[in-house]
Amino acid sequence: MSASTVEGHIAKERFIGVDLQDHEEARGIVKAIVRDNPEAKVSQIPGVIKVTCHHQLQINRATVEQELRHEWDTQEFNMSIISYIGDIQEWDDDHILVKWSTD
Amino acid sequence: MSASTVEGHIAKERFIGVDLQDHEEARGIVKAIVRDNPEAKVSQIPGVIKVTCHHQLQINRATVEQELRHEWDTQEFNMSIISYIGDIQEWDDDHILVKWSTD
Amino acid sequence: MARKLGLRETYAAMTRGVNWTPSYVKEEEAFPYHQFEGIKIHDWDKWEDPFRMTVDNYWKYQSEKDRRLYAVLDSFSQNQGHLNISDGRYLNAIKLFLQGVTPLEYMAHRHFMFIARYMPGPGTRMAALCQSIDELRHTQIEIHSMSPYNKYYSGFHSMRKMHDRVWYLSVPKSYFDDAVTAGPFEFLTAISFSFEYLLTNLLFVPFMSGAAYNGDLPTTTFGFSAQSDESRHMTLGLQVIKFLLEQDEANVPIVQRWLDKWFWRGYRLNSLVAAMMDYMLPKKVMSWKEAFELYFEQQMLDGLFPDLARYGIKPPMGVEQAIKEKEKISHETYWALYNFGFAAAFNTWIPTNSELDWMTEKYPATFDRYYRPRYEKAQKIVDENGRFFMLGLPQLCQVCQIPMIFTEPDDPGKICFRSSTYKAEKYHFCSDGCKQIFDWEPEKYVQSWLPVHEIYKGNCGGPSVPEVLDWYGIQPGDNGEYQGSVDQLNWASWHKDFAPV
Amino acid sequence: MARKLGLRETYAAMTRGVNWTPSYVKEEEAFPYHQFEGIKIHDWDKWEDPFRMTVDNYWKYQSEKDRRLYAVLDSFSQNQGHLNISDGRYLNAIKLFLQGVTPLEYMAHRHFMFIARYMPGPGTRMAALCQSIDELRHTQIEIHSMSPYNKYYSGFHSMRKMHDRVWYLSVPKSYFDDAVTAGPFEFLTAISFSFEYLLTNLLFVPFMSGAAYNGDLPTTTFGFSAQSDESRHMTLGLQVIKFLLEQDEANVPIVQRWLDKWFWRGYRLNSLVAAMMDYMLPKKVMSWKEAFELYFEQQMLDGLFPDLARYGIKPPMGVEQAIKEKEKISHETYWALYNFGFAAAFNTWIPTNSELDWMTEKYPATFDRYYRPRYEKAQKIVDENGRFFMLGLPQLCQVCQIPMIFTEPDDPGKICFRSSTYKAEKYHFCSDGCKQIFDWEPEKYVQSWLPVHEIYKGNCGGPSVPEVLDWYGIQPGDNGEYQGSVDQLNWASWHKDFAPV
Repeated sequence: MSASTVEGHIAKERFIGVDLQDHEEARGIVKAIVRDNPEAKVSQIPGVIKVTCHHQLQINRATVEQELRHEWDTQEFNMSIISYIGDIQEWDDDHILVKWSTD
Repeated sequence: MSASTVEGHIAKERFIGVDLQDHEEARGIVKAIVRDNPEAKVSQIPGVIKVTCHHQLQINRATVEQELRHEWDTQEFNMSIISYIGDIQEWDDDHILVKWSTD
Repeated sequence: MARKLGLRETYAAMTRGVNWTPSYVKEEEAFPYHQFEGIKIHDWDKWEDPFRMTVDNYWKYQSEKDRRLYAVLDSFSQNQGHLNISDGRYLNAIKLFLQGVTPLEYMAHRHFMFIARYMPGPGTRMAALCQSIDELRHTQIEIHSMSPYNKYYSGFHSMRKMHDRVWYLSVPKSYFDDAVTAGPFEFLTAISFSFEYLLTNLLFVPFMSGAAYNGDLPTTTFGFSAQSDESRHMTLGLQVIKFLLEQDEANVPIVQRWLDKWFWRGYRLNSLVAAMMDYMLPKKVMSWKEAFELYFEQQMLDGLFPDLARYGIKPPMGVEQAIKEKEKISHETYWALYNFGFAAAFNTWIPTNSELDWMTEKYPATFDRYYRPRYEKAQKIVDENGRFFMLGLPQLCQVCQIPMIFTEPDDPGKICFRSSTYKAEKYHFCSDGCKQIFDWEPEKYVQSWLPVHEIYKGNCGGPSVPEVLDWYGIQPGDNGEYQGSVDQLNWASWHKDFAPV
Repeated sequence: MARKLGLRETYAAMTRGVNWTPSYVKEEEAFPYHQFEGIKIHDWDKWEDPFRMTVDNYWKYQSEKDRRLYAVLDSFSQNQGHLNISDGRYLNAIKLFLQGVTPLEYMAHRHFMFIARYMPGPGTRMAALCQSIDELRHTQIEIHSMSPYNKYYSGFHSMRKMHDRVWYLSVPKSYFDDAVTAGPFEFLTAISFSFEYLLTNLLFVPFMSGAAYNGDLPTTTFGFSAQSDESRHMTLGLQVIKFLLEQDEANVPIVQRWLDKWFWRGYRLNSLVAAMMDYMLPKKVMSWKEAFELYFEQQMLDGLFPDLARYGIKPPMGVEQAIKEKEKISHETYWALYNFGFAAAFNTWIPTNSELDWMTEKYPATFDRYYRPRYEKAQKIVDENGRFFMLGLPQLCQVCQIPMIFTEPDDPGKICFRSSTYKAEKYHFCSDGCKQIFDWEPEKYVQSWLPVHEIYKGNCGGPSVPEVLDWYGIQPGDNGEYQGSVDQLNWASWHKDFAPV
């Protein structure tokens, strides 16, 4: 049984994404995500910024540093993240990659 | 002309004191002041705790440390003070003393 | 100068490099608890932790999170921020959170410390150790964050006692007690996967966003501070499932049954969250139904489950029923809280007309037909005779411990009753899901501490309502109707000088 | 291991131990500005700084203050905290602060840097250096703290331009321009003593407490963060006065005249604070009169001046008049702001009935007789014909630059006019104090940039009101009546879904 056959459930397009705090540093990270993932969609509920993509979402240290105008350690992402959708497939010194394992 | 002869002004009893932020650490400092200066009077307006005495007000590191239950550098008083009335006559590693020069 | 190690290498050095094989004792003496559930692990080194959190980073970021939080708390109480929330009613959601969730954080702290000691894999141990410390931090920051309200509002004073005694709090308590009395892999599936990955967004994201929207800085700040840790916990949850499924095919049916059980148990627990979202936030962020569709149906069913399908894992038992219930569960739960509100340590009230209209808009298929008439009738009773309560004691589900308030999946007009007989004794359930869970492990659930039974057995302070409330630790003002309560009267008097909008 | 130096020794080592006597240039070439005012200093080492702030402590505590502030600001905007202030009207006080005070912080930063370079005493230089950095920090944190409001409310967008151009802002601007164009000792007497010690509590303590009471976390937080620095600045102010008085008896009459001048100038500047306290805070902490009695009469007249009497210093000129005016000044100032509100970069309004009652209670001797009838009449005009403004341009005092709005000290029914003739030109003043200040230095004050004169001279964008407002940088919605303004309409629509109290 695949998810789409669950009774009463209407399957929609699959996405991955990150939910971030709506604060100063996170807003810079969101700008960087949007630059590096042109299909990224940004939405908001109070206090939370949600960024979603359909296939993968990559966060690049270099782009974040350009947006924040200071050095940024990828581990600092811990100060902004609230939740995520998908599987964190990579998190090294330069990149964070969120995607599902099957596409 | 002494202050008390200013026309239209009714002189009241002279006091010295400190105005502190109404936050966690300052509340501990206030407790220490009250312990060490039995005549201290504590009053409050939103956000501000005012402690006054008639002759002198002494803050002792040792008492503050007992109240806060951790080490306290007298220079940390900078994180709590809003204003003061009087003359800071001493501020060393162990004590802060506020009083007027004439009594 | 030596090259600085990268994140990947530092993490590997810490979790694998400093691990050792015990030589003074046998492996199974050092780690005696990970085999009795039938789970087969062949290579612990296959465990991955994408967060790659190292000890130095852990201290650094956690202390920074705490520093920020305490700066905000100080500022909030200095500004008498409690006066600036949207409405006094709002805090009842926070009372429910403090009474119901905070003690679970502490239980999580304790049991993750057990996992951190007893799992043979060093990566798993490190993740569990961090989580254990996180959960202790969460307990502390929740207590610190909510304590500014305790000075001014009722219901915040005895959360530990209440958690162990009050009827509706046995719902979260029994959930966690069930998990910590299971084996370590089931515990991880229950808490790390089912709760932290599958369902946590339903609790925390709308809850914290609701706090933000209703002006509750302390809750927002501890909430988001905790959520950044939860992201790490989600990763542990997803990792444990994938690890179990990849290690041995024989693990698949075991994991499937755990998923079936813990999805349903977690989902039932969330009915309190549903009531809170739809009824207890004066300014509403989204309806339970919208949250369920986004965070569960879209993110989990459409997102996660196709990834698990390749291992042979199916969406959990009861998911079809949960989908049907999204139109009903918040209304049925709040109605019960309203009716039995004399025995709750928070206040309840009839929604305002504009709130009823909001629910009509959000629940077009059910609200006007089934639920709105109840509240309009309740209002009429209040207007004519004052507030009423159901003073009898409700029958509880043997598994989820919620009163029998839920209706048949396809008929919102008919209460759903299920039962099983075990050793000549009959047991009652609110749903097929709870019945199934019982039938899988009847020996466990016949031992349930059911609040209503315990009252009848004389274990809760005495036979009368005042005696039970006293034993619960409920003080006058904590319970009952909000309108005219101590909190409402205080709120009105504190705001009477406020400028008109 | 060497004994760690105590606070006293560390401070001495830093301020005295690392000082040196110039040898490549003469002392008077290195420090050319401290003698022309006639002040005599014999021993700079007698300078004391009780705070004993050293560089390492300075960085440590200042960065901690900033960290706390920015955590609160982040949290505030994440929570849409602007919706939780007491009322939209409140922010007009903050607009006035940002436009009027923040640019003064920057001017203070610049001039204390000058003092830090040019005073011969190393203790004085260190204190001035810290204060200069503080003032830059204050400029920055004020801009950062108020910027969350700029997204949602009018009047926050062009404070630098407005400060240099708008009529009522020439009151604070001219005060500071007067100080920085004086000699260094007069500057320190003006800013460090008269403003920071004598009068600062009147501005900052009730203002910040008002911010706390009205739910404005950013202002409270930057305010108290700045105030802890101000305490150090007060010490510099008191120290400079005692130092000058102790160094040479010939300094006494010079200092006395500065005190006379700068008390009166600072007091006149505070009339804007008086209006703000009594009229612009929806939730009021204390009246101007109460603040003046506590912070000036009790703390300064009864507290400080007996200490200065032993040097031969008397309470400053005009103090009797200020005491008489405590019953009047807020009402006369706000009435002018209300009447000329079309040309202000904030909104004005008629106080609500309960606010009028509050003022009746706080000002029994004057309010019902002189001021309440004005507002009741204004309300009648609004009800019948809509809002009125005085569209003419008022005459300004040549010294304080406030319109001629103040009444005779002993007759609240009669406007006070004073004048002097200098080089065959007649100059006008609001009070004996301002006239006296002019008469002492007419060459200085004939150069005053008076906003009304400059409009008539054609230097302010053009002859019509819209041209002047445009040149001021005032955009529609910034100015005029609050009821029905963009801010008020937005506020009402943002709060329409709020739960009823």
